[in-house]
Order: sequence, then C-alpha cells, then structure tokens
Amino acid sequence: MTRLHLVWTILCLAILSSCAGHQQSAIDPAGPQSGKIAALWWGFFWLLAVIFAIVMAVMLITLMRRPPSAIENRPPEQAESGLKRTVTAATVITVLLLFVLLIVSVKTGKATADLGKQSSLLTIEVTGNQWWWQFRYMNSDASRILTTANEIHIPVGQPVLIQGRSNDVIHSFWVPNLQGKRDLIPSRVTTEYLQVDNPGVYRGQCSEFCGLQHAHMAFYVIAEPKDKFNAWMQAQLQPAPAPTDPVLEHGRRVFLNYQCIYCHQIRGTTAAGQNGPDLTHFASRRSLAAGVLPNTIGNLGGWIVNPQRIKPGTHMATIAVAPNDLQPLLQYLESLK
Amino acid sequence: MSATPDAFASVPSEHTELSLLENAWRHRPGILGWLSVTTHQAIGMRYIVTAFIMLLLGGAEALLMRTQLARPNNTFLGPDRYNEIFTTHGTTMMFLFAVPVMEGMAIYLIPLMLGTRNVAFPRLNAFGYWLYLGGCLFLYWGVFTNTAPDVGWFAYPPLSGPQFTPGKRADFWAQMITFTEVSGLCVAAEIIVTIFKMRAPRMSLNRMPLYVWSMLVQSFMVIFAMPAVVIASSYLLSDRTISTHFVNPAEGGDPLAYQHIFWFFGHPEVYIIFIPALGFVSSIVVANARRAIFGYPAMVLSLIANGFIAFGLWVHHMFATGLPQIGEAYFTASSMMIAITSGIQIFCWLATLWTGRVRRNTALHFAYGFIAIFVLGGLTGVMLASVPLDLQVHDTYFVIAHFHYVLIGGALFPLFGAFYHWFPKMTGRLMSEKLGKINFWFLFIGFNLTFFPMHILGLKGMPRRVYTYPVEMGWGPMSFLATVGAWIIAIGGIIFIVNVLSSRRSAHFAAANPWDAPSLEWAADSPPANYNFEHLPTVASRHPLWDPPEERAVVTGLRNDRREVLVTTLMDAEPHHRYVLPGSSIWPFIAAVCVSIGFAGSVFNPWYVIWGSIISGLALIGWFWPRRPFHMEP
Amino acid sequence: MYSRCLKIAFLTTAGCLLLTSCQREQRNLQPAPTRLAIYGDAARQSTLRPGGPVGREVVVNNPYNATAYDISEGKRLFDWFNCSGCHADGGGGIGPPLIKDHWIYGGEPANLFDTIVKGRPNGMPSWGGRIPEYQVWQIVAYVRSMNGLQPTSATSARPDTLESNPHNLQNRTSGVTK
Amino acid sequence: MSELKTLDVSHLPPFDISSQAPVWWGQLCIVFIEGTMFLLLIALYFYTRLQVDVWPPPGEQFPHLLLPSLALIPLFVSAGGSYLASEGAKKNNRGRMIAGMLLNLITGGLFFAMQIIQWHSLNFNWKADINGSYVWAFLSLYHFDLVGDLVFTFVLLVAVIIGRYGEKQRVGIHVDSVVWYFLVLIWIPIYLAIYWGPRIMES
Repeated sequence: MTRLHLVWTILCLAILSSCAGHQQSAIDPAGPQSGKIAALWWGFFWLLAVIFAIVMAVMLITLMRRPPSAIENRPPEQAESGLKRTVTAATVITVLLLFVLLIVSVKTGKATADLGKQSSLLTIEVTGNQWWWQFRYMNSDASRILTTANEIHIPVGQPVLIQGRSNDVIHSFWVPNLQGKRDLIPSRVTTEYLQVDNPGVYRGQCSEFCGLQHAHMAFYVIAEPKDKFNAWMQAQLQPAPAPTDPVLEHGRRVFLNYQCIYCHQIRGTTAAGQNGPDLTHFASRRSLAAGVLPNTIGNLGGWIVNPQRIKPGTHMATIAVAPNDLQPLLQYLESLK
Repeated sequence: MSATPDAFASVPSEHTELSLLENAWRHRPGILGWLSVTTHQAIGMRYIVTAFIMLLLGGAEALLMRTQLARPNNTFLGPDRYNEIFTTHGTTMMFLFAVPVMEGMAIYLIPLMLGTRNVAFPRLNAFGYWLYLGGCLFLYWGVFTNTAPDVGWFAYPPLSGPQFTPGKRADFWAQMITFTEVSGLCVAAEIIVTIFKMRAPRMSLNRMPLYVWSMLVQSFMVIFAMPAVVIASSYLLSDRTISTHFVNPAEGGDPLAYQHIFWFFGHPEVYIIFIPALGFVSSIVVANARRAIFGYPAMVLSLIANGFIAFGLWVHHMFATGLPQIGEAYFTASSMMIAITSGIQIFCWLATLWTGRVRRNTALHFAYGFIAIFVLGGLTGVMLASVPLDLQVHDTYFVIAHFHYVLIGGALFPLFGAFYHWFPKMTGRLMSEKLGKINFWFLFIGFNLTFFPMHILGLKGMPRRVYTYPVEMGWGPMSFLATVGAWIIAIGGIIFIVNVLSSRRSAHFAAANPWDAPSLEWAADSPPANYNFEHLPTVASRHPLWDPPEERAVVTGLRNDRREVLVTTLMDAEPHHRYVLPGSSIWPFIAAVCVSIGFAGSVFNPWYVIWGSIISGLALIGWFWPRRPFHMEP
Repeated sequence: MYSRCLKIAFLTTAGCLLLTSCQREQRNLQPAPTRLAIYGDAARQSTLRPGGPVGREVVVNNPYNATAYDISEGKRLFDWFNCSGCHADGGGGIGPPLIKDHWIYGGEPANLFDTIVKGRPNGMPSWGGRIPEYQVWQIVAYVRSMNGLQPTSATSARPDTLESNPHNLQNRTSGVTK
Repeated sequence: MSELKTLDVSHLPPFDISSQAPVWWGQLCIVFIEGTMFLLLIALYFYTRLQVDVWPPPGEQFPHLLLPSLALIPLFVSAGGSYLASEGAKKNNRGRMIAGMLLNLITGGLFFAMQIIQWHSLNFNWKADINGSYVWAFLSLYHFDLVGDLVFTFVLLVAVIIGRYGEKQRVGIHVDSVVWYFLVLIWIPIYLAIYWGPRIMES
C-alpha cells in the first residue's frame, strides 16, 4: 500500500502546482471577501489534510502490523479498555475540531456577507436571462440609470450592492475572484455585496443549470480606479452619435430595417427592443454573446450570420442579411464605442 | 481456513420431511411460474442484476460525458444531447441503481441473517420489484425516444416547469420517480416488519448483526423521506399536465418551496444509499478481522443518530439562494454534526482491524478503499458545510468530486466488497482473489485519477453541468486526466464482470462458511435452498456461528407441507406464533402492470389516473380475494 | 412456441412505442434562413373569381407541426413580438381572439402563415421580411396549439406568467375557465 | 453428530389476530408514510401562505364551513364501525364483523358524499392559483385514500357475507382499523388547515 500513497502524493503535488492560472479561480482572491474565504479555505484545507494523514497512517498500520498472538474471536474485556480510551479521545477531538471549524466559518460568513450600510452605495441590478446578463446601474435620477449587458465596471475599493433578479429560470451570479455566488430566482430579489481591491479584469460565469446554453453564459467585471470608472459611466450614458460616414449611415439603416429593432436597443436611434442586450455602446465591450467570443468584427459577422452554430439553442434569430448590407452593419456596430 | 463443523446439520429425520419442505417452497415451472415467484432469494437477485445493468448504463453515460469534456470546445455531443445524458446519468445512478441495489442486497440477506425463510410480505416484495422494473423500462423508453429528461437529476423549476421544458421530458423524470419511490416504500415496509417480527428466537435487539441495524435505520429513513419526493415529483407532474400552480412564481407558487421539499428528501436519499454500505463494511471487517466489532453500542447509536441528523441538514444544498444567515449557521452546525457519527464508525472499524487477525482478501481491500476514499469525501463535506466556502464551490466541480467520493467511495466500494464477500453464499462458488485484487486496484486508481483533479477544477471556477468550456480557462489538462481516469474505471468494471462470469461456472466450490464469519446467513448452505434453513436456527449471542456447537439449538415443530415461518416478539425475539406465508402468485405481476399503465399513461393524459386506479383496484382485489382452503389447521 | 410468440409480441409493441414519440421531441436548432414564400390567395372567401378555373389549391403543412420545442419557441416569439399586445394571451383584446372555431381568414397553417406575413385589414400588421420564415411557422404552430389543433403531448400546460384575464379560455387543451 | 438442542414450536397457533401479526406492522408503516406526506403538505401550505400577503388570492371566498363541519360526525362514527369490525374479527363473531363493516361503509360513504357536495361550493379549481392547487391537492389525495380503504372494506364485507373467509381475512379486517383510525385523525389537521386556516390568518 505505501507505494500507492507515494504515487498519490506526487500526483497531488503535480496537480496542485498547476493551478497557477488566475482566470476565474476561487483561491486567487482580488477582494476582501474572496480573500477572507480563501484564507478560510486554506485553514480548512491544512487542518483537514492533517486529520486525513493521521487516519490514513492508522489504517496503513492496521494493514502492516503482524497480530502478536492468535487472539480468540472474542478478546477479553480489559484488552479493550486501552482501545476504548483512544477511540473516545479521538471522538472528543473530532467534536472539538468541528466546533472550532464551525465558529471560524460562521464568523467569516458574517464578515463577508454584509460589507457596509452606507447610504450612497453603488447598486447594480443583475437580471439573468436565458443565456445572457442584463446589468442596470441604479440611480435616484432616472435619466442616469445605465442599462448594459454582459460586462460591468466597478470602482476599486468601494462596496457595491448587487440585486439579483431573473426573467425566466434560476441562474447564479458568481465571480470566483471576488465573492461567493448568489442565485437569481424569478419572483424574488436576492442581494449580495461585492468589493474589489486590486484593479483588473475578472471573469464570472452562471453556476446554476439554466438550459441549453448554460455553459456559454459568462460575463466580465472590470475593476478600475474611481476616476476612470466615472469617465466610463459618463461615456456609457451618452446615446449613440448619428454617424457621418456614409458606410456607417448605410449600416445604421440596415440595423433599423431588419429584425434587430424588435430585440435590441440603441439609444439615439429608434431601435428600442427590450428582449435582447442593449447595444448602445456595444463596441466598448470586450466580449460578444455573453463572454463566448472576443469582440472583433470577424466574430461579430460569424455571430450575426449564424448564431446557432456558435451557441446552439440561443434565442438570437437567424436572419439572412443581404451580402452588401452585412459589411456596413458590422462597421456600424463596431463604431458604437 | 478450517471449516467449522457444519453448525446446523440437519436434525436426523426421515427423508420425507425434506422432500415435503422442498415441494412447499418449489417455484412453479414455465414463464408464468417465473413471473409469479415470491421467494426472497430470487427477487433479491433480480433486483441486484437489474440494478447492475442500470449501473452499466449509467457508467456508459458517464463515459460519454467524460469523452465530450476531454478537451475544450469539443463537438462530440451537442448541448441538447449532453443535457439529456448528464440528467439520465444522475437519475439512473441515484434512483435506478443505488437505492434498488441496496434494497436488493437487503432482500437477499436480511431473511438469511435473521434465520428465517422469507421476508414478511413475499407478494408485496414481488410487486415492488415489478414496479421498479417498470420504472427502469419507462425511463429508458423515454431515453430511446428522444424524451430523456434534460433538466438535471433534481429538476429545479421553473426550468423544469411547463414553460421552459417543452414536451414530455421532465414528466418522464417525475413519473419515473413515482415508480421507484413506491417500490422503495414497499421494500422498506417489508424490511422493517421482517426485522421487527421475524428474527431467530432469542436474537434480541442487541444481538442483531450491524448490517441488520443499518438496514433498519435505512428503511425508516425511506419511510420518512420518500413521501417528500412524492410531493416534489407530483408538484412538477401536476404543474406540467393539469396546469396547477405549485411552482409557478407568477401565481404565488415558489421555486424555493420545491427546493426545500426536494432536498428534505434529497439528503436523506444519499444517506439511504450510504448507510447500508456501512453495514456491508461492518460485516466484512468483522468476518476478515476475525473478532467481534469494537464498540457495538457506539456503532448502533451512531447509525441511529446518523438517521436522525440526516433529516436536519437539507438546506446546505440551498446556501446560495440567499436565505437568512441564522438559518444558514444552524444548518452549518447540523451538517458538521453528521461528520461525528461517521467519524465514530471509522474509529471503531480501525480499532477492530487494529486488534484483529486481518485476512487481506478482496472484500477487505474494498473496505480499505472505502475508508481511504470516504474519509477524504467526508472531509470535503465538512468544507461544504461552511457557508462562505460553499458559496465559492457550490455547483462547481468541487461538489461533483465531493459527492462522487462519498457515493462511489462510500457506497460503490463497499458494494463491490459485499459482492466479493457474499458471492460464495449467493452462487456456491468462490470468486478469483487474483482477478479481484486487479479489479480493486483498477477501480481505486481510476477513481482517484478521475475525481481528485475535479477538486482543483472546482476551485478554479469550473461550474457544474457545462457541456463544453473555453480553451483559455486552463481546465483542459485536468479534464483530460479525469477522462483517462474514467476509462480506467470502465476497465475495472469490465474486469469485475469477467470475474463474476468466470467464477459462476468455475469448479472452485464454496463451503457454507468460507470466511468463517459469525452471522447466521453462513449457516445456510451455498447457494441456499428456497427455504434457507431446514430447521430455523436460534441464537445465543451476538456471534452465533462463533459459539461452541453445544450452545446452538434449532427450531422444530414448523409444518413442512406449507410455507411456514416463526413470528417472534419485538424486543427479545421470544417465539410468539407461526405465520403461514403465501406461495407463488401471479397477481403481484398483474397489479404492477396495471399500476404501471396508470402511471405511464397519466403522463400523456390525466384521465389515465382514473382508469389506472380502476384496473389496479381490480388487480388488487384479485390479489386479496380469499382462496380455498380458508381455515388453517394448526 | 408460447414463449417465442410472447417475445415477438413484446418486440412489436416496443418498436411501435419507439416510433410514436420520436418526432414530437425533435429539437431543430439549425433553422434555414429566410425564404419568404406567399401561399396564393389563401384567404379567398369564395370560388368566384375572374378568368378561368383556378389551379389546384396549394396544400402546405407547417414544417414545425407538433414539435414541442418549436411550439414553446412560438410562445416565446408570441410574447417577444408583442402579439399579446393586441391578442392578449389568445383571448383577444384589440385584436380578435385566437381561441375560436371559426377563423375569419382560415385556420389552416398556410392561411395563418399568410395572415402573419401579408397582414390583414383592420390593424393586423404585415410581418413579411421582418420575421424570418421559420419563426413565422413557429408562431403558426403555437397559435394552432392554443386551439388544441396540436397534440397535447407537444403543448405546454400553462405559461409561467400571471393569467392576465382570469375568465378567458387561455388554452383549449386545458381550457376550463377560472 | 452431537445431539442438537431443539426448541419445539408446534404448540404455537398458526396465526394471530392482534398487534403481534406482521400485517399489523405493515399497516403501521402505511400510516407513517401517509402521515409524513400529509404533514409535509400542510407544512408547505403554510410556508407558501406566509410568502403571500393576500390569502386567499383575490376573487376567491373562504370555503364554506357548515357542510365540512357536519361531515365530521359520520367520519367519527365510521371509526366506531371499524372498531366494532376489528373486535368481531378478533373473536370470530361474524355478525359483529358484518355490522361493523356495514356501519363503517355507510358512514364513510356519507362523509364522502357530503364532501363531494361541498366541492361544488368552492368557486376556484386547481388551475386558478396556488390556493386552488393546494386545496384541491389535499382534497383529492385524502379522498383517494378514503375511497381506496372503503373499497377494501367493501370487498372484505362481501367475502364475509358469502362465507368465503378464514383467519387471513379476519386478520385483514382487524388490522384495517389501524389505517382507518389514521384516516380519521389525519383529516382533522387537514380540515383545520383548509377551512379554518384562511379565516384565522385573516383576522
């Protein structure tokens, strides 16, 4: 048996070392909450690893040792008393350890759950749809409410309140590097606090099975300093400018004539569809189709012509765009910075 | 292995007594006879074989999933097919393999271990099996007609509701549960009554083998947990067929109500699968350490405590739904508490092995494999009990690794150990130890290669139930490693089948008690006759076959011309009265067919509930209708 | 002999069970792009017409007939394109009710296709060129399912939305009033 | 072969009509199963009730009280009938068995008839909303059990009347009273939940 455990430990170390990638990893925290949880994880891990090692050692010894004498089927009682003491001691230690783990876990839970009761909290309403994310930056002044999709910017170092809703089935909002997950359930609002300390780009993914394209329902959280965030917010609040270039003008007319207007909205044009993502500042987003493809003109073309090949089952319609209309449309969409 | 003198050699009596007994317990010939069998060995074997076929189907689905996930952006399976396969994999393994195989083993072993000749209600036993078979056929009829469920094995609404799952897919899932839970309740009821009322004389409660205790606790859990899934699957079925609003968020229904009622059943369900495995390990350890179990009262109390606590921790499946913190803290505590009862059992087994003369046969290898894997699974379970950690790893591959460690490690390894331990009793032939050890190592290494990397995949943020994943996430290498491991497990499974098939016909015959084990089933011959014991044994201690021969007594005076067993009192098993069991009967099969027609039809047309209950009522009347001779002479 | 014919009987029943529901659960995720075809004067009220006798009436069936996935897609599109704005959930409001026996412009799939694509007087807009053809067929399949003209095993029992008008006959298949 | 000690049981009776009979314990298991299901359903009914602020949802009045309350009387009398039949079965007194079962059937049937009439007074069906779904779930599940048990008693009554009965049937009659007592007792919490629940919650 010892050969096995040698192999096994080498295997573990090899695998553990390979989790250096920081993409979407729960043990690579970038905020106070995920930091506390990661600390709790390593605490649990090492304590329980020690217990595991002890139990395995005892098990191996029971395998290796030669029984001293041919003990009768029913050993005399007093030989048992030594064992009785060790087993009761082991049980008591288990109970104490579990109690310690319980206290530590509940304390961490309280610390990570409610970050702060400031009044002027940045609130983002997350609405899960079947296979994309709608984000709305809430604001007391209705004209400053920003609706965007599949990507949010957050000021560094400031707590953010996430209000979770869903338009259809149960999804789950989860950015492993920042905080634990919170389900989005139709007919109720779930809340969660989020705070980021190190600026950067963090990927999140839906983690409650929500149908055909549950695998392709990702989003990005971009943490940046306060001033860059405010600049981004101002830019996002502006409607799309009327294009001057004739090709872009042609693209804009194509967008308004085809079926796009039934689902998508571009502020500054007459398109005001609510079923699909808001495309006013589409080109400013890093990804396309909820984190599936990088946002390049080639990917956008492939996505518009045949979305079912990229996300089979998606609710994006398959529209036969005439060849001479396609390029201007792509140019126009990529101009919506 | 010195064969002890045959403990219960037949009391010298004329040849006619034995032939009378064999005649009374003989199965009827032909197809009709095969359908009307009511002896517990035959029905137990049918459960085990059918459940094993379901294991192979579930395993095949697992291989398909692993092949699709072997590398990023794979196109081996589309999303629709993948969702169907992962749901059918989960549903088959949980409802059609795990619970039925544990019940099948119990139906086979409990009467033997209690020193009686059949379960308390033989015809109900047959009815339970036919309904279970109906459930398997019903689900796989759906799978092969593109109507396999595709909403996950716990089918959360509103995704599984009428609006977001078109067609009859979720209905097939919900109705299959109706089949298996009714069959599960039948078996649980008869196991409880058999253990309470039909034990060998003087086998008081503190002399019962630990496997019998584990089946008693499991059966009570089935009695109290299965009604919860009756409600959950009926919620879904009535919402999808007669448009009630149980889980319709718009009309006051609540998806969380479904989650609460499902997991109130869901967590006891996984303990229903796991507790019989504790009984298997206890039997294997006692037989192969050749000494009494250490701390028998502690083991029994921890089994019972395990049964109670299992009903108090279901909300740890729902920590991410934003429940109030106080509730979550309570459920963290109760989820951690259950680690204590499992811990005590592990310590007691280790203490038994520490002081025993350990015989390292394949069954004990699986017991060691169980301890190694289950302890790791239990420790990751303690991690999942803590709310902040669970919020990070819930519904990720970390959870998949955890529950495979506690289900494959906790239930499948002891089950394989039990096969190797009781195969000689069931077939009269010993399995090859060499092939057995190869089989163990393939399963052990394949298992760890498959599921240990999943802990790391989970921590690296890979969610559950994704049919593919992007290249840049870095999940490719470990997913491929898991796929390689999965194929190694498959090879291990094939080796097991080869071992079984080659041993059934081998000349390597087994004595009545090849492992010199203490419990009563080793007093019957291998394989046992339909009536198990020619004279029912009595018990003088917790280890009847280890008692000196002069202390053993047998029961005489039962009539041999009809199927008679002894009913004993509950606490001290003093003989109370004789109980005449029904013989072979075709009516359980007819009743099961009528009930199946009612269940299957009600998925397509709600009126089948009425017609189904009418024909089932008629079949039951036919079953209970009094037949000659009415009066039983003493 | 007896067991052999039992096996044959079992196999035939299993075979036909297999075939019945294969088609109903088909999920066609790769629809053909737009190909707008107009189905003649499907809405003609009588056979009187100028010129000679008319050619054979074009009989077209809906490619998405009786497939559960496409009926549920039709339901989603019925809400997304705001058909419910005028027709409510089938009970009618500004527009005529869609759950009825007598259709003003015919209840056959071709008629409904024409109604949607060409539009009708008194306010029914023409969606031709606006909605791809496969989505029009899905809406046609859903509208017919409201009237029980599709197999019940392919239609959903109820939507997850509030029954807007408690006394309307939302869906003929489950259509008992509130 | 040493002479094995023997324990002779030939003097024991081949049957027993009491709570020691295995079938009696089987009925107890049915009682636990059904009891758990109904109590869980009641718990869910109040869980849903507390989530919603207006109960019952608008457009539905409270179920009437008179008829269901009156129906309780025949239900309790039927329990007496079941007791009579089970005692008769114990003492093999055919007359008392028939009388008990007849009383049970008649009063049980009367209760069921009054309940059916009361169903029409509900102005909502199971499709209306969450309240309708729950009330009809309680009513249909409970009455399905009730009718099932009445049919079982009716078959036993016919068997006893035409004389085709023996010890097994007498055990059947005796243990059936366990399930009937349970059905009578479980109706009380269901009755309170459906008929009185909305009124108490309202005030």
